[in-house]
Amino acid sequence: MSIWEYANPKKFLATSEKVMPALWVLSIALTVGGLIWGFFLTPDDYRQGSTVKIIFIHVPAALMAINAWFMMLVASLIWVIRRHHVSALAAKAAAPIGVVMTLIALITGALWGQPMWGTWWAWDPRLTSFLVLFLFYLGYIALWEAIEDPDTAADLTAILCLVGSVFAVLSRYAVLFWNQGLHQGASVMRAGAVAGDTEERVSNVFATPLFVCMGGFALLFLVLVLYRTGTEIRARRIKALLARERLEAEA
Amino acid sequence: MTLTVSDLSVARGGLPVLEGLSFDLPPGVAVILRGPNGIGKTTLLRTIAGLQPPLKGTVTGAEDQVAYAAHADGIKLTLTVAENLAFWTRVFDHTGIDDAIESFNLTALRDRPAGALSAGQKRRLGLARMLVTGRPIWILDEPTVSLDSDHVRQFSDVVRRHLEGGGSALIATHIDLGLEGTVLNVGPFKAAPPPIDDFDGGFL
Amino acid sequence: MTLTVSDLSVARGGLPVLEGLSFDLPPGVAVILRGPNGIGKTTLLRTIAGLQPPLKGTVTGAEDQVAYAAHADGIKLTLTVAENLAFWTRVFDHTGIDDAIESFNLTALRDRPAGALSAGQKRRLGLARMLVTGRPIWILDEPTVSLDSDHVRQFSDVVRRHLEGGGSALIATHIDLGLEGTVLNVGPFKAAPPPIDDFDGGFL
Amino acid sequence: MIDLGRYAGAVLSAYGVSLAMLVALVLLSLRRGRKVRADMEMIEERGRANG
Amino acid sequence: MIALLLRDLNLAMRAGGGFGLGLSFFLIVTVMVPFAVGPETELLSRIAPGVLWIGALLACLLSLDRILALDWEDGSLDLLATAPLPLEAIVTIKSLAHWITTGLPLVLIAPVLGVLLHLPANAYLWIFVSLLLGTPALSVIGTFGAALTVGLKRGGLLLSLLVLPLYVPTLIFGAEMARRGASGLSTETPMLLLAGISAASVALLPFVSAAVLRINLR
Amino acid sequence: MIALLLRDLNLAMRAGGGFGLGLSFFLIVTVMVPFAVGPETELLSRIAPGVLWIGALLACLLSLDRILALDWEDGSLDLLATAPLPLEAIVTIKSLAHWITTGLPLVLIAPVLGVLLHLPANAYLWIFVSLLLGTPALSVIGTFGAALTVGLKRGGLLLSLLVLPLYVPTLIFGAEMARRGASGLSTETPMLLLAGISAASVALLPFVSAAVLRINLR
Ligand code: HEM
Ligand SMILES: Nc1ncnc2c1ncn2[C@@H]1O[C@H](COP(=O)(O)OP(=O)(O)OP(=O)(O)O)[C@@H](O)[C@H]1O
Ligand SMILES: Nc1ncnc2c1ncn2[C@@H]1O[C@H](COP(=O)(O)OP(=O)(O)OP(=O)(O)O)[C@@H](O)[C@H]1O
Ligand SMILES: [Mg+2]
Ligand SMILES: [Mg+2]
Repeated sequence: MSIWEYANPKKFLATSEKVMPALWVLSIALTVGGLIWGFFLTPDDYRQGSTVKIIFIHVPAALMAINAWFMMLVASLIWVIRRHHVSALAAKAAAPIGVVMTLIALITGALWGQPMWGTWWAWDPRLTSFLVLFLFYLGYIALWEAIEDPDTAADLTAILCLVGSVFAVLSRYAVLFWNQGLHQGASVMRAGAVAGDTEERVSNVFATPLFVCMGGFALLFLVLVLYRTGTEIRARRIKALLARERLEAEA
Repeated sequence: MTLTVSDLSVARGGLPVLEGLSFDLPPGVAVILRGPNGIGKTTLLRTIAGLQPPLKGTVTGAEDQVAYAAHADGIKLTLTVAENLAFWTRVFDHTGIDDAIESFNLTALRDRPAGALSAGQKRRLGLARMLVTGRPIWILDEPTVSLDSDHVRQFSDVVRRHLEGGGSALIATHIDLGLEGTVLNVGPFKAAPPPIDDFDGGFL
Repeated sequence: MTLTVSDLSVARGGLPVLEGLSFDLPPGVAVILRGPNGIGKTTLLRTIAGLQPPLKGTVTGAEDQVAYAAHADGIKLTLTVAENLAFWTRVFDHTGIDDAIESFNLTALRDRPAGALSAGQKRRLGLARMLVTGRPIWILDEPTVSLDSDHVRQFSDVVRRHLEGGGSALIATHIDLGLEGTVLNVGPFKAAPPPIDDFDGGFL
Repeated sequence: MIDLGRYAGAVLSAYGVSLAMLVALVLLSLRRGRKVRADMEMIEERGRANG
Repeated sequence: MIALLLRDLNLAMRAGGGFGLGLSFFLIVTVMVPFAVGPETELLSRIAPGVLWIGALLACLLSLDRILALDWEDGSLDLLATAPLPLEAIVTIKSLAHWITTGLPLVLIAPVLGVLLHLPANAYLWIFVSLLLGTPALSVIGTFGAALTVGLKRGGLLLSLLVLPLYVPTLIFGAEMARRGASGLSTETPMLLLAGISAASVALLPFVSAAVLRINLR
Repeated sequence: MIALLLRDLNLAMRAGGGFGLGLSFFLIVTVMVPFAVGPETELLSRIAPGVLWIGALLACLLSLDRILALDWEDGSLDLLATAPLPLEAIVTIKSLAHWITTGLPLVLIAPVLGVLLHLPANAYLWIFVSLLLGTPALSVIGTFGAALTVGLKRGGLLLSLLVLPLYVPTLIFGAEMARRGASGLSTETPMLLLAGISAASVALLPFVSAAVLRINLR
């Protein structure tokens, strides 16, 4: 029995229906638990004060923002190569989650940066790459929305995702190059430095709740993708059923 | 050179519209497609012209042999009649536009920008394009829209000449062209809706 | 309510195309315009609809009385059939689209986006618009393009009903609609080229 | 209640905004999911009834 | 008239999000500027008000050809011209729809994008006010340009060319107002002038646009 | 293939000047910048290379929807697809025509516009070279975007949204190269990277664009 059986929409719905209740409970428990742990039960950082608590949202969100795109990339590849509809719809379902994660990372980062660096925003390579990622998400979603025919939309967005990934990686290098470029120094706030600084401390008190949060976010992403993919499958079937009714009415 | 369509099913907007079509189009023959609005004639012609993949079945003998004329004419409004035709001549590596211009009575309009033509004149320009492709199989989707009756007759003559020269034509139309040819009514080939419980089929 | 055209000359692209046209269109009557491609039917209809000024002569009784249907349909492809009609209903302060939808056999397509219609279905939607304007004088430019023969008949019935209700219609067409009405062949009114020495006229 | 010091505003708004967005995402997903599921079942029923 | 407004808004939503797209373009232009001129905070914060104004202006500009050209192409405009609505009303409604789908979202998002460009703290209010006063003028002037170019195939670029010079006074006063506000100077004069331009354009230009459209239709 | 190229160039000339318009847009954007950010020489000369790059990029962007949409709308694309030309060739020719009518004139005029922005004297050469290397990538990437959105009514704004993020690496390396040149630093690395991006895009993207077009046509 091959894994591709789950690419059958009906089988996918049946299976995901079975695992989702447990996943919902687990993901919400982990996320809420991790956040409570991080928010109430960890000490303040000696330099960053209470702002260090933001890490429990910021880092998992940032991770998932990247992973969501990666998942979309894989799903797009599967669609292009094996043409399983579920795969294309899963990519579609994941994109809005990715956007929300990206936005959370950006907003929490900005709120963090204000007390730490004295500015909401710096054109640091990492932050900049994230902004570019956000733009890619927007384009991807807009393209899905704009095309009527579902298979055409799946094909085109998949290709956009593949080409976009190449350019996203290129942008990452370009941005690194750009801001190490000639006018360094105006901004002392390099996320790398601050992050590196916290990383040492991450190893003790903060590490465990952070990992719990990461697990929670990852599971939350998973269950949301499963659920939303189910929705997309049904929406797609509605379209087909309505079209079928049309055929019948005309016959 | 015979175009063979066997057991063809075609889909539009993700839904099958016609299924189980089979016919031959040998040289010298015109097949006239008939059927009510919305039955799927345009879809069928696009599939045979290779613009969209068939749902099932095969089309053989079409590759690099067909010239297709759609509802839209592909005319550049800022180019003159002669320039429009000359472009397609070169794309298809053919020679000479004079025959095409005369056949469709465009001589007086030769140097007029296509944007300054009336609806019927534009259509004639679109049809003249078929002659400069040099392709043997013509696929025409409602070619006589906007043509007055004299020009419909003239068009039929051109098609007849094309058939005599060993060409063939597949024409979807709602009016009587006065052409002797096989009439294929596509009405009976309307696709049946897939069974409701067929999740996969209903998905497609 | 009678539309009166007297000694009308119309121009296209700065050149007179038809001149000296006079006719009446009283309620209950259909006038069928005939004439070869490019003679100036579209130009004439646009002038009567008030979209372009006449070169000479007058059109009376048209103001706020005419509904015009051109070669292009003015259909929004992303709106459904019902939404398209509902919009025009509201623009013309009329009520109800159901009659229009039924008359043109669009009931099954009611909630379909207009972009997913075939050529003939779109044209039917364009014609259904005439019914929701509530205007007495219909000006139709080749209304039956792309319609199959059943729907041409259906269209004629709708026009006939409109005439019986006291409306009138001016229709340019190349085919036989099966409508009883005055046929006006515009061929003889073709504008003579202005004399070459008439600098003022030739400048116009 | 724990003392967040002078950074209370930043921390609380970070948590607030993030949680609000997550909850909104989940609720919107659920709402659309329910609606689509109900629609599908209704249409399937209708289809079976008609043939 | 309400019907026309609702239809236009409806169409803007469906056609792949007329709302979102002007906005995203604004966002993208703002993001591109640091890539082009370099990431120095001090430099960026000096040019920020100007960049936001130019970005808003270009986002408006890019969506101008939706105003009339679509209705022209599918023949709706001919049909609307024979409908019982005066052409002046049609043109006004079209400008309004453009402002609602493009101008208004830009005004609302501009302060957020200011963060990316290190806009000085006291400039946020002024950017908001100046755009709020200026964008109606952009929409109305743009409608005039759209009316001028409506018959031309792919008039988009020509449209930009015609409209950009007309945008100059609005841009000058708007950006000047924002810059003065940013440096704590008095903004009264540019604000009055900007408001004047907007009010006058909104009051007068629709008549001109309707006349132009009438000429283009025939 | 030559026929197609000639036709496209011919059309660009006739349709109200495809040549002139990209150029004028570039000119106008450049002229607007001083209005928006204020007239200080020192500031302008600092941002000049960046402004020229952004202007060129936006001028390219605005003309992208001419590449394929016109041929789609009037049905030419369907007919070309059944012609003996492979779609890859068609797409390549279209990119080339876009570059000749838009990219090339921009490259040639950019140094002249530099004067308006007080571009530092040693930057002229670098602006020229960086645009010459970068604009082909802009055209090819733009064609990809145009192919993606070709079926959509008035896809212009969506097109910008899709294409602008893809332009990021080109913009960064191009502008960086020009800025380094302006301040007398070594331009070797960004130049190589820019050339690499251009070469790779020109070599590979036409295949992707042709595939996309094939999907859109069906
Ligand atoms: C808007 C702005 C920001 C964005 C988009 C952003 C993005 C990211 C991303 C993507 C990561 C995860 C990368 C990885 O794990 O490899 C991350 C991690 C992190 N960020 Fe941010 N960040 C932002 C602002 C900030 C600020 C202001 C601070 C703190 C002062 C900060 C501190 C951290 C820390 C401590 C980590 C985890 C350590 C690490 O993984 O290197 N970030 N951020
Ligand atoms: N984009 C689309 N999406 C979904 N369905 C469509 C689309 N375009 C057409 N259809 C439907 O597909 C069917 C076949 O359309 P097609 O254009 O092939 O008909 P046709 O036989 O050419 O009709 P006509 O004589 O009116 O031109 C029609 O029922 C039509 O409503
Ligand atoms: N934009 C234009 N500029 C100049 N001349 C034009 C223009 N459009 C049409 N013409 C010419 O004006 C004349 C009248 O055109 P019109 O469209 O009115 O003809 P028609 O009778 O409607 O023809 P058809 O039956 O083909 O629709 C034609 O000879 C045509 O070539
Ligand atoms: Mg058809
Ligand atoms: Mg006509």
